[in-house]
Amino acid sequence: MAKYFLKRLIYAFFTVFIVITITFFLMHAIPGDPLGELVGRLPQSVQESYYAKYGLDKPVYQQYFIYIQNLFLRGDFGESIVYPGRSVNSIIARGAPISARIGIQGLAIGISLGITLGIIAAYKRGKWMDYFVMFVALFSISIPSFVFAAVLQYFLTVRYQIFPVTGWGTFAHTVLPAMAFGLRNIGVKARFMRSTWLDVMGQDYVLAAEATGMSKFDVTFKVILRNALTPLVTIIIPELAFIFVGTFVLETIFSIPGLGTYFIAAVSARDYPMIIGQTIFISTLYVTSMLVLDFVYVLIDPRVRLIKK
Amino acid sequence: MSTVEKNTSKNFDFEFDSNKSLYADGIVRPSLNYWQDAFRRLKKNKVAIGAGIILIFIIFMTIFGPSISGHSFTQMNRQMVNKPPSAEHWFGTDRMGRDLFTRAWVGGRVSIIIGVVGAIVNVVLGLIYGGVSGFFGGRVDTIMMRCIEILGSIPKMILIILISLILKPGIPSLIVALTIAGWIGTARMVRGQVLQLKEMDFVTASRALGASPFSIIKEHLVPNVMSTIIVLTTIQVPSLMFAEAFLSFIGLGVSSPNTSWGAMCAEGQQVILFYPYQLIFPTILISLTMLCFNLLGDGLRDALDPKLRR
Amino acid sequence: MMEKILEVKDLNVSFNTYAGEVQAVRGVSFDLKQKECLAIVGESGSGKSVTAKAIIKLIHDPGVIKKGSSIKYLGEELANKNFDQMRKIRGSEISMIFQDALTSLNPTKKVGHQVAQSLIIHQKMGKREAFDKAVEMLRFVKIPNPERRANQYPHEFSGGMRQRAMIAMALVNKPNILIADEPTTALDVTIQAQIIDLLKDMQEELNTAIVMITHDLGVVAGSADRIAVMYGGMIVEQGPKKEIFYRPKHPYTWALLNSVPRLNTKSKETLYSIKGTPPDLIQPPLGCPFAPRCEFRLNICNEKMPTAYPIIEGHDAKCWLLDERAPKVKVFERLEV
Amino acid sequence: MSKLIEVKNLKKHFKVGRNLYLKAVDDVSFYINKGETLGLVGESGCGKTTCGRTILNLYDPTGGEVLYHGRNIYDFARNEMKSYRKDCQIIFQDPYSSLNPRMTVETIIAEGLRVHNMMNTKDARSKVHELLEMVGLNREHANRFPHEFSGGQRQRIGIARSLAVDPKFIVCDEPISALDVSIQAQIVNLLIKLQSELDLTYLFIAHDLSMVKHISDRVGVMYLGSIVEIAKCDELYSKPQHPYTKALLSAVPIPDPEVEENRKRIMLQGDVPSPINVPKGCKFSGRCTIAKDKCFEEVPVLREVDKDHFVSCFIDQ
Amino acid sequence: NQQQTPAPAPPQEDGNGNEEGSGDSGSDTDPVDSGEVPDEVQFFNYPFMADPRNIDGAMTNFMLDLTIIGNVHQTMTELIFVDEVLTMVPGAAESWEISEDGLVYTFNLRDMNWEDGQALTAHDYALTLFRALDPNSGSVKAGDLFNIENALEYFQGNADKEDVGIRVPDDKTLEITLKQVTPYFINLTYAGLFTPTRQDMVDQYGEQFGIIGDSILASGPFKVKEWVNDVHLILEKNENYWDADSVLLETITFKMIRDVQAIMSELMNGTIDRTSVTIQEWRDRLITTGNFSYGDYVLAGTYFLIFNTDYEVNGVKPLSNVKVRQAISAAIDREEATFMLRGDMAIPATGFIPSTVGLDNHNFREVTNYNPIEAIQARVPDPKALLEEGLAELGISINDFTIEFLAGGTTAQHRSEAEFFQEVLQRELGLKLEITQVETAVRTQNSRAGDFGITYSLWYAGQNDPGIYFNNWLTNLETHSYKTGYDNQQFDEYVLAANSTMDEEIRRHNFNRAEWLLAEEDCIVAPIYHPISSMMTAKYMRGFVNQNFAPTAFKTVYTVGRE
Ligand SMILES: Nc1ncnc2c1ncn2[C@@H]1O[C@H](COP(=O)(O)OP(=O)(O)OP(=O)(O)O)[C@@H](O)[C@H]1O
Ligand SMILES: Nc1ncnc2c1ncn2[C@@H]1O[C@H](COP(=O)(O)OP(=O)(O)OP(=O)(O)O)[C@@H](O)[C@H]1O
Ligand SMILES: [Mg+2]
Ligand SMILES: [Mg+2]
Repeated sequence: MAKYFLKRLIYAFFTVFIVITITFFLMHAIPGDPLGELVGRLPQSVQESYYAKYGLDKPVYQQYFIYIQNLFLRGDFGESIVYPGRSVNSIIARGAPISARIGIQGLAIGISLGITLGIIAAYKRGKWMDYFVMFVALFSISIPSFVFAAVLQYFLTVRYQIFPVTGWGTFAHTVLPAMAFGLRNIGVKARFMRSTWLDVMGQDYVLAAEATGMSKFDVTFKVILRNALTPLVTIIIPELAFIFVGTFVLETIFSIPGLGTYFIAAVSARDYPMIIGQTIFISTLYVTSMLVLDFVYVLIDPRVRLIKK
Repeated sequence: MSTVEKNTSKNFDFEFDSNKSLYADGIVRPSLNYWQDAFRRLKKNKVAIGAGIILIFIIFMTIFGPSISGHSFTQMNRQMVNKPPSAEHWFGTDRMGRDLFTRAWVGGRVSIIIGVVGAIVNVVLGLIYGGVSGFFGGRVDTIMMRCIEILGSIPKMILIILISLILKPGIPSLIVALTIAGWIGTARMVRGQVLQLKEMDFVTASRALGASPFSIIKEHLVPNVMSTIIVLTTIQVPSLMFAEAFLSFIGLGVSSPNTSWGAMCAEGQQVILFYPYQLIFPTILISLTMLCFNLLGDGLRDALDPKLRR
Repeated sequence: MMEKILEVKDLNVSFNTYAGEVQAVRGVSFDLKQKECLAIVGESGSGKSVTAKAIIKLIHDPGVIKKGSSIKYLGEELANKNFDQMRKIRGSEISMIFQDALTSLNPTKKVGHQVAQSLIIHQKMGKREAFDKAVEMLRFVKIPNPERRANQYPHEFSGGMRQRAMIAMALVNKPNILIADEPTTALDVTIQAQIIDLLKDMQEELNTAIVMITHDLGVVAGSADRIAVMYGGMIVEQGPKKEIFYRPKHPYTWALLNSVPRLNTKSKETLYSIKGTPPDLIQPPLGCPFAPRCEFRLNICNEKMPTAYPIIEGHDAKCWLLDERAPKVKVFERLEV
Repeated sequence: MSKLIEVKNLKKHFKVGRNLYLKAVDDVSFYINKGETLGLVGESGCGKTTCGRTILNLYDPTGGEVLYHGRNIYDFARNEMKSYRKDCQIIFQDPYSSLNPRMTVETIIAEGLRVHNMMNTKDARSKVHELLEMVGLNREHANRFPHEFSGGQRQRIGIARSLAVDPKFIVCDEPISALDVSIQAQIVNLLIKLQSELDLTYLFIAHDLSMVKHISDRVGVMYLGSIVEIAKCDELYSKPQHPYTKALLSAVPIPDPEVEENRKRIMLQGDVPSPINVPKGCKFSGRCTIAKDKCFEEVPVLREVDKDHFVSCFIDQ
Repeated sequence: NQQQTPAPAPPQEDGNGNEEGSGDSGSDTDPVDSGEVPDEVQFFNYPFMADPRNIDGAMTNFMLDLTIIGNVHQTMTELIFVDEVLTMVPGAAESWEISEDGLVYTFNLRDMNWEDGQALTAHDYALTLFRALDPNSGSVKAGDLFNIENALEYFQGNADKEDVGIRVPDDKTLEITLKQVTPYFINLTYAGLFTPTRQDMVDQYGEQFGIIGDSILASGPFKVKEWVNDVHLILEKNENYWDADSVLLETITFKMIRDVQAIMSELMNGTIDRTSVTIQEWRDRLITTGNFSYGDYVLAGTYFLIFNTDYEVNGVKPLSNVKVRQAISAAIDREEATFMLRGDMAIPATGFIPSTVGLDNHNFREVTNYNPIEAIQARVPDPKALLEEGLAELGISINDFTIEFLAGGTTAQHRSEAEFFQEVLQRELGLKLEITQVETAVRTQNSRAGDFGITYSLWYAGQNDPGIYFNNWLTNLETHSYKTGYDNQQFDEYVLAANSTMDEEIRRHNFNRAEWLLAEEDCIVAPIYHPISSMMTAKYMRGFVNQNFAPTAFKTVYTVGRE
């Protein structure tokens, strides 16, 4: 087991390494210049000193080696070009928890409501309630998030001043973005849960459990839920990785100081260290989540054995 | 083996049935081919058919809609700036006095093309990649899956943005950008299916008959992953349209003078308070289309589900 | 005469599906006496499993037990009981073993806990105590190493052990009736013999009456007391074991008995075979369900459902051939009509 | 009688982990004469299917050889292999997964004809019709799809498919176990009829011993990848030698109450061990009621105890 | 020798709440009524669209940063409207002198203290300048100072610190020696470069100096209380400010709000108190609430088209012909463009130099009395005919080519602009444009490389001087913001002549000629409109003073009757 995970860990490490390499060169291949806007109108000599400051005067492969060196020897993601003096590490360390907070709250809304609706729909299969829930679910999937967020903002902050428009710090600030984040999730999770639930409900062991005289409550929560959770967990864990990087749309509309805006802004400003730093962050999270998933599988589904006997 | 006594009864009811053909040996179901049968099942699904009809209508409108209104989608009109829907301009006009009805359908063209073509590209790529990986298995599979894993761990948004920047802006490059990340899921799914199908007895039978790998792929594997693929395609269309809308929101969508529903939503979102109709119409169209594609996809999934019915 | 502990009368079960109403069970009636083993045999899809589930009312949407069906357990009408009342009976008075032991065990729960489950429910036992009892029960059904096995998950069991675990689960509360739905079908002959043996022991030691469902006549020959033959959702013939084997009255029973080779039949001799396929239960034939495939079909068979003709006490069959107006038919050397 | 197929020391090991092999077929030898049926019985997982498929070169063997007309098929050149493929066919257990649900019956049956370029489309069609009638279906069924047929009918389609290429030898891999009792007889009758009409040779795999006895000329009993006993049918059933065979025969349920009531069963303890960790010595020793010390140490070899009756057991030695 | 002056380069070019406008009148808030009683609690909330980057006058070029710097530091001088005339008034310098030859500037500092009570000296001001010139700091501001004696040499490592013309004869005197007459130089003194920096703080914080709140030591009316990145930056009153008595505000909160709609919503909700509005619908709606006083200011900026004479398509250079360029410029109805693209939030262009830019204490447009747009439209009554003529000279027909139009960026506004010109040129001239819409980072690169046919741009005046507008079109420049291939000795002479004298008459004449060449005769640019910003201020706010071309200072602000 330990050996298996060690092996996976090494694979994961290589995956991230290759991702870094690909992104690094891909990024330098695209047009655009991180300093263009900043120093474009400055004398040549000033420009040069600026490029030199960020090591951008060297050939790309050299920049790559320097970067890799700093990364592996000191865990240093470098310094942002757009925000001079700020280390990418610190920006991530500050922004990721904020993004994650919105993500977790949104996911919590999405998962709890989605699961509930999905289960209701499954039990009422073929009835109007089922159709209604599924229609709502589909509808929630079909609205672009920026439209929904804008409408939400308009009604709950401008029209009825229930929540602050933007800002960060209190719980009230997180409500709207989490709602907007959760909405789509409700639909996705409800649909997923419904089909999984129906699947499990049709299994013989559910009938067998009932035949032992279990109550409806126990059958629902101890047998069906337990078994329906496995597939759910497998789709949620990778999602958990991505909540740390936030969503650009919501973070822009609600001015949340998370990572999402930084990410898109970094890409469009060609803030190389920021882009790579965040890419590493995201892919590490993703790869880790896959590892965790494997681990969780073993925990929640006894049928899964990592090594055949 | 058996002896039957001469029938002595005068009662007709109790005479042996002279019709010796045993009709139960016949087949109860009418003869329909697989697709006809699937279509028959699909037809019973009112919701899916409804969704299909709406989609056909929308597609029809994206083709002919712009010419119905009598306005060009780029024509500006100083006198008609930001006018709400009227008999002249059914969806109203935008900030430059352009007819939104016309623009909506022109934008629909782009959105739908991106959605449909993107989904097809996704599926074709995924089919080929996943098919090869699954069919050959072993080393090839391991390596190919590793590659996918790496591609999958590069943040999707980075890939999309990078690709849309490397290529010259335009619809084709948008499609490439949007599909670069999307086909991975398809490939994984196809691979899974192929791995499963490969072990099916009819493939073994084909091998026992001496069929070549190529003909096995062509005759057995491809047709059998087809239904999954069709469903997947319909489900991917909306997600691609969504991604395009997002790109439009961050300003990387289609380039002018072309527009798309996503771009129109992004513009409308800016003036939601003042001219809500500028947001409402494209939003309704985009949502309706997504809804219909999803519903159709669900319907197709049910209809095409190759549950080897017993 | 022993007491009847189960009386099923005119049981009708239907499923409302996409394609139409599947009349899976149509007017099934039978009795079960104490300590008796009733075997229900019949073709796949003939309604055996549905009948079994209907006894403890485990028919779920889209299935319904039709009005007018009566299931009397020790004189009590089960058909009118609600879920909670039924719950008290399930697993304690009447237990059931399902067709496929792999899919009938909860994959995410340790076998010991699954066995202990109905003890906790019905005897209000503590978890620990119930688990210990479950281990005992596993030992009783001859699972080697029960202490260790109780802590394993179903997928770690072999097919035979799973089936035994299912039996243990069904028997912990010493039920009066055990319904065993094809308990041996998926198993190898040597394992099958072990299970049949086990069931017989149970019957002896715990005084359990068994309803055994199978399509293997060999299994029936060894273990049943009485046999009910089902076809197309109906019991077409039922009677004591030897009556059914040696004096069958229904052409379907004849066919069934003759289509299997015995170790003593001649090699490569043509076996008796039933042509055609079973009826579609969405639109079951007007008359006898077997008529379309019956070699001795009379004209009336196509139109009218035969009633049960009593042969001797406890043996009856639904076949027009038994009517006095019908021609006499003589089949096979070994069997007389 | 000439030996059509001769299997010599055939081995098929599946790799299931690092240095971990599942010995599905482990040193199996037997032969099948032309025109005869060899039955192969044994518990689930003992390697019957693997054995059949390896003989058809659907699996690459780990060792040993299969002689067809006296020549090792694993040495065949490409074209020879192709004609071997034509001569040797297989019928599957599961009538549902063995037919491609997206193909018409005609395309399914004619697949072999296409693969081997045996005839043009028109001739192929009449051949398909002929085959359909031969297996008891009718020509109208040619344009239908598998899902429109019942299990028994599907099994007939599978048989027609294998017959299309005029095979000499067919591996019948449990062709009846998925079918209803009432349908089984139809298929068995059909197989017997075809054998006599077309002079076919069968390897008939099953675990229903009564059926095997009914159809086979000789029967081999497999246990954990090895053949433990092989003999003429009547001989095996009347005078079984190996304790496993005995137990197996004693466990076969017989649909006759009186016989059943008076039978004495040999009850085997426990289950078949996993083929990954086979017990030392005789593989059956762990469940054998009469095992001696030697059985736990040494591996018995197949030896001829009577004419054409081979047993691998130390008993009576 | 090249002269380049920094443009303020606001990151959001249409000042959505970020910039203070350069208006024509002193204050947009209600006149101070002496009878009013200021509120007990004094605070002010103001939006920013992004996080400040660097609160260090030596380093930054960004409007956001400069606004903060202007409020936490005392600039050398201040520029404010005095009786509706933009006037430089004393800041840190109680007085200053410029030598006869215009080369030596002497500033006499007042007695002031740092936030922590330490005395402020001329060394602190010199340090900022030296830090800007330090080649290792990579400051974008260095170029501004290259006209100082030996500054360039120092920057390049060829001169010692002592040789540079920045000297501190005593603690209260700063003396700057230029190597040539530089008319705009005095304009630098009211901006970031002429703010103080203290050596010990730089030493203590190193790389982090100016980047975290703690490292910022105030010399101005406010000091940094808290800076939470991307959330807000809070200033509070600096009690050690020399003029602390006249400062009423206790706190200023700069809120980071990324979305324009959100800024407007917050203004509506009263969670911010003032912002610049450039969206007409919002302006009108905010006015109707009656809660705001407002003033519309024509900003010191010009939106204009730029033609690339080197642009080649199908082997010809359509824009190399001046008639083609003139036809295009003349074909565009400035009224229509203004209305379509900006509504009331712009005025049609009156020239290339914005209408609010001054030339030595006079309005440039007024003193030159020249409107290149009217001139070109009068000169070209039939643009289509002129276009044909030009094309005929080139030997091509209008259907032979499309011109690449490089849009200003990727926002919806940029999209509309591009679509407008595409439609108008098609309509008026039958000329086809192909729009390239790329991100700003790419766009900047493309325009610098001359990779466009026509592009649309905005320049804001960083200083109250026309000079900087023309530099880009000088021939022998190492770097062009827009590479157009324009090459006219005459133009170079005009611009250089104007830039190297303090004589107003000569400057006026030469600038006028340069503008004439650029916007009419050679028609390299086609000015379209000047943007308007509407300052919306909550009714209870008082005391805003407009400081054109300099970051807004809030030291005179207070509230009356805030609820
Ligand atoms: N949930 C259901 N929905 C619809 N039809 C059903 C359902 N369950 C059973 N049926 C139908 O009821 C009929 C009887 O089924 P049942 O399971 O009782 O057959 P069986 O005799 O147990 O067969 P087998 O030997 O294959 O287990 C079948 O035709 C089946 O299709
Ligand atoms: N492709 C494979 N990879 C790994 N193991 C395999 C493979 N195919 C078969 N096996 C294993 O080989 C052993 C023999 O399998 P085989 O299918 O030949 O048994 P069988 O006798 O046909 O069983 P059954 O009666 O269940 O069909 C089993 O343990 C099986 O799990
Ligand atoms: Mg059943
Ligand atoms: Mg097998």
